[in-house]
Amino acid sequence: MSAAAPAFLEVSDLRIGFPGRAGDVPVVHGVDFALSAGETLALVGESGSGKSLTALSLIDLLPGGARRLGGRIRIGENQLDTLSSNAIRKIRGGEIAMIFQDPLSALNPAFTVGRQLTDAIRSHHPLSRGAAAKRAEELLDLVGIPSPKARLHSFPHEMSGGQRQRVAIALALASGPKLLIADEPTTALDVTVQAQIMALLARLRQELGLAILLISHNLDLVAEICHRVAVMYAGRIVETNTVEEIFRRPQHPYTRMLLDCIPRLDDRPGPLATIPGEPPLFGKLPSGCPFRPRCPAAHERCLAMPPAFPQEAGQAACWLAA
Amino acid sequence: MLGFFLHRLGFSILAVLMISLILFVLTAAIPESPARIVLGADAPEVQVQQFEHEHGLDRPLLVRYGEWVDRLALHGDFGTSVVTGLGMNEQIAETLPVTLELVIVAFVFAVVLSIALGTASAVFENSWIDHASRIFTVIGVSVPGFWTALILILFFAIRIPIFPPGGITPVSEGLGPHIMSLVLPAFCLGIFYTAVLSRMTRSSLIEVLGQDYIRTARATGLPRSLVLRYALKNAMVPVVTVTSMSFGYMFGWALIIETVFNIAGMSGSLLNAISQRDYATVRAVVFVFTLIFLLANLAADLLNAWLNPRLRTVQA
Amino acid sequence: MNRLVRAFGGPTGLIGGAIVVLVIAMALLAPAISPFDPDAVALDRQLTPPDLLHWFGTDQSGRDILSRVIWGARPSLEIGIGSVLVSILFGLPLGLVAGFNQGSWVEQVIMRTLDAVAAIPTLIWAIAVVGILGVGVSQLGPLAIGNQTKVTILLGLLYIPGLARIIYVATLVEAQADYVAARRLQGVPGWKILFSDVLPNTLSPVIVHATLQIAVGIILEAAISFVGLGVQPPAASWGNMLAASRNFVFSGEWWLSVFPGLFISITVIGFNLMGDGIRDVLDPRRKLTMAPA
Amino acid sequence: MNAPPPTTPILSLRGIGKSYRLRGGLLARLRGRTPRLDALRDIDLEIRRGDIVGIVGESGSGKSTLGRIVVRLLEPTEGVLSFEGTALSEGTSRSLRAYRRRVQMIFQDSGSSLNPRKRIRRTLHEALRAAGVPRGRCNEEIAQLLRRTGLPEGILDRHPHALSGGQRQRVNIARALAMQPELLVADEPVSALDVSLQGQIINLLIGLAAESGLTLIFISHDLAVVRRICNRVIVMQSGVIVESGTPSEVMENPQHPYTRKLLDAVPKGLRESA
Repeated sequence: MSAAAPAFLEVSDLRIGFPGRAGDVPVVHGVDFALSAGETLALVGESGSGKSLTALSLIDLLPGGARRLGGRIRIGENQLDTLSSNAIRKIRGGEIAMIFQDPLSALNPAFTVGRQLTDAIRSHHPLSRGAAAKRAEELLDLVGIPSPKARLHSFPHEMSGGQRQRVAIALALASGPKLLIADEPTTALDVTVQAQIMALLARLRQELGLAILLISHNLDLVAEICHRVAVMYAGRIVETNTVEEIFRRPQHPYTRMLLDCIPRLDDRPGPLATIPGEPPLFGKLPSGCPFRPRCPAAHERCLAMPPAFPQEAGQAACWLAA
Repeated sequence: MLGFFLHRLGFSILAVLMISLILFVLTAAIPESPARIVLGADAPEVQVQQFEHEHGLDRPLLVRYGEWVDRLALHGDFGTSVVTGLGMNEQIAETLPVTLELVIVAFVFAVVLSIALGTASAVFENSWIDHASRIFTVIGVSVPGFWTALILILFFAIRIPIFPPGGITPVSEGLGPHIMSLVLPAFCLGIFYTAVLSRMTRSSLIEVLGQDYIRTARATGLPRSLVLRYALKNAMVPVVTVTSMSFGYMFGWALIIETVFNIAGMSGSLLNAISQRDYATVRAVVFVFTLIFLLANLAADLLNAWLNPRLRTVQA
Repeated sequence: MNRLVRAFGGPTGLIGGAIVVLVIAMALLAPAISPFDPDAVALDRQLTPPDLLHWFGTDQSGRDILSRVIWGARPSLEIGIGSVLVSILFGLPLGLVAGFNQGSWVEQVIMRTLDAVAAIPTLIWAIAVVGILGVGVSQLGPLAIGNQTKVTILLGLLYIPGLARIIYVATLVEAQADYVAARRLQGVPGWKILFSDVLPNTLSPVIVHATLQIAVGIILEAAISFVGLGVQPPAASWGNMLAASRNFVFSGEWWLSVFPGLFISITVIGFNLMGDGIRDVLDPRRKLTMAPA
Repeated sequence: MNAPPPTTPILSLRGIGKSYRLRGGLLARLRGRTPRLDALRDIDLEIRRGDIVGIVGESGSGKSTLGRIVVRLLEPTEGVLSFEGTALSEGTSRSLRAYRRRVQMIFQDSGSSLNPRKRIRRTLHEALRAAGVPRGRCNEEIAQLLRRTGLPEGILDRHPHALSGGQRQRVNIARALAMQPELLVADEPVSALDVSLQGQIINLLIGLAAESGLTLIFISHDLAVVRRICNRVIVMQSGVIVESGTPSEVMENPQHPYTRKLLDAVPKGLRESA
């Protein structure tokens, strides 16, 4: 479905690094992906895979020190790398919005929910306070918060974790974005709340035609609402495909092992499947294929040279993949 | 909110009682009897006892404390000094406004300047303005204000007589001269707290600017000025506490500054009382200052409850 | 050299440390390095401006200002450092005990009392109490307490709430850490955990606070001496030298006030820079600038 | 639960409850209303030697509180806890310490589970000394702990922050093993770790339990993990046990609506059932 519509977001050869003693230490090594309206793409990987940095670079909010070393980001008509910071601010929240892992720390403790929403709305639309408050109420209703009018006067600490994440989503929707980036939006939440938030995201995508970029470490979770999955390892996308194909025919050994790692309710008792070793440390990649030290099928070629990045669906950054 | 206020108020009242008791014991029990001070060291014992009886000084300490508190709380009356025979209320009414004006001018100067400086320093972290303001703050917290005062008098009142070298020109002689006479003392009093508070504002704001909710505010595309407003309201919480304490502490330093500039404020009352061994007046002056200090802290608690809504529900 | 710079949290911290070392050395070596007897009156050389013989000039009694400044470092440092030691002596155990017994009545009693004492404005009380006790030697049982000791103890006592609260907060955090629970599960008695695990982890803020408090103490000493209630003449202290110089500001004898004040300022800058530097080294939170999300 | 066990259970809880008195404001106290919070209510539980018991629940279910009561880091406000048939009253601090050595706890890797200022060698050494191992034998014992937990020698002279999350959890386990406990409580031991490492730590734990006959209480929010490694499951909600049984009983035929809700909420992925 993504092939037909022109992509709304196009990222090519994105590279991100931290400044080090001897020049920049790259941590994201050339990432490509595209995303169309109404589509959900999941970036899946472990900590240190660069998935969150990739997401943050899209809204130009890389954390302290990190910076884009190269690559192009196109959002709608705009080439992000050529814009001034003021223009980027308009795109932030305007075209793209983002929600984060911990909904408590993501909301300002000193202002009411209503104030935060109306400020966000009025930053993008010339509305009166009253009209903005009306719109804020609609947004809270849209994200499924009961008695939204009363809730406008609540402070974040007076709400439950799930409600806070709903408020954060409402805040992200305040300006009517076309792309929503969700960075581990349910990791800090209980499993029953997690299911509700995922359902909400799926509904919003459908109702508003949002494009959603979902960052997660859990393949089972993203499978519920995503169309396509890009698996990241050590700063690279090692495999991209539709979610069905990823589950049915994983190409990269990492993807396969990652799927096996996740315990399922219908598993038989016994030890858990694991991936031996640990992910490479920040800035310290092994030679050849970065997954080589943990890969049970590695051979000489994997040691000599890193495999090429996958160019299209069904390919994998692996010498062994078909 | 009301519960929070009552809770803090209750604590303040307890603190006042406790501190005033310490103060009373210090001023009434430790030094020699006022009778000896008034009558002289070699006055006959009978005379001393007579004097003590007349002034109720021979009763138990707690009774006298209770009486003092009672008169103060119910009538706002500090009583009359046994040593000088002067009413302490009149003395305070005469000198407190002078000190109060000086402190308030210096305080407003310090608060306004420090918030501006600290904010600029935090927003433009590691820029030239940040470096300049950090140099200023290290010097500001290190150079004693009363020495600055001596140096400034030397240069801007003696060598180049722009400002009067001492005293506060009364408003009756014109607003201009009055303000001119306030400039040097207020500056010397305020500069230390300008430095303290702008350091505080800077570090608090830098910390807040790194918080997730500021990232959210940026991610939602709020304009820079609004993002800063969001940050400041949170960053002010620790600053307000220190600010209120600074207000209280400033009265202490005002004593020293008043001494340098020969200003007829509370410092005169206190130091005179000390040299005349008039401990009842010492007690009254110190109590007034302590009360101001506590009231400032109480005000800070309330301001913080407004800034940080979580405080209103989390009590104690 | 690089390691030295890092140990002081950067070049400014190192400068601070160097100033502190120099000032302390100056105070210790006063008998050896001061050019004149600080108390020697020379009526023929009253109020001479700085010259080759008297680098900092002389005062109204003809005493050498440079020598008095060198000797005057002693009471300033003694009071500044001594008062902080007094506050640690009492504040450290109070803060530790209160923080380690969170939720108990012990915590409540200690912290509420300290909160009340914290509502005492330091300088006014210091002045008033010294004023009441008198600047002479006080007899406390068999102990004769000189005025300098009095001021030191008094300032130390007034610092206790601030210091104890810092230790209390640090202890609270540490006492709730899982590694403390693990030590409990090993059957280690509470007092031993307090000393071997909790205390070392609370010392960083104490060291920072103590260094900065010394700086404050030196200024407070000067202020108390300035109103005549601190170090008593003829003994030299930076504060009472400034007090004596006050009368000569108006007649233009600038050297009387400039040099003692300059030494106070430089010393205090030294302690402040050193304290800031130590904080940068010891407080790891300030270093979390490069954490990949 | 059904027939009485043939031997005395290693641990039994009878009517255990834990409530906190919330410190209300001055007004609340004057009105005589001191709000109370029940963290746990009426917990009855018997654990047999060699069991691997999973306790599952969401935040606020009281599962961590229960874990801390079992190792007596927290005292229950109600009920009796018996270890090998002997009721533990609020005994002397010495008997409490003796008990604690027989039960150990593995904490979540929260950054505070190891003393940040102590090198790993010292942490393990102190644990062994507390267990009564003579000084001369400590090095030998440390080497063995490393072997059992799959840690390289090289980490001994490092501080915790220089270790990976997986290594820190192994040190956590080694520290507990040093006490040679009979009962081990693992409180969310892998929730801070990456998926690919979680299995390593869990497998290590159940391997050690099998090897030395440890009884293991495994506190987790992950039902699928519990299903695989435990032989008993306890489901908790708001401080109460709502369901317990074997994993297949509970997962395949949940009786309590909350258990069903929990099971439904677990993401299923797209993999065909095995």
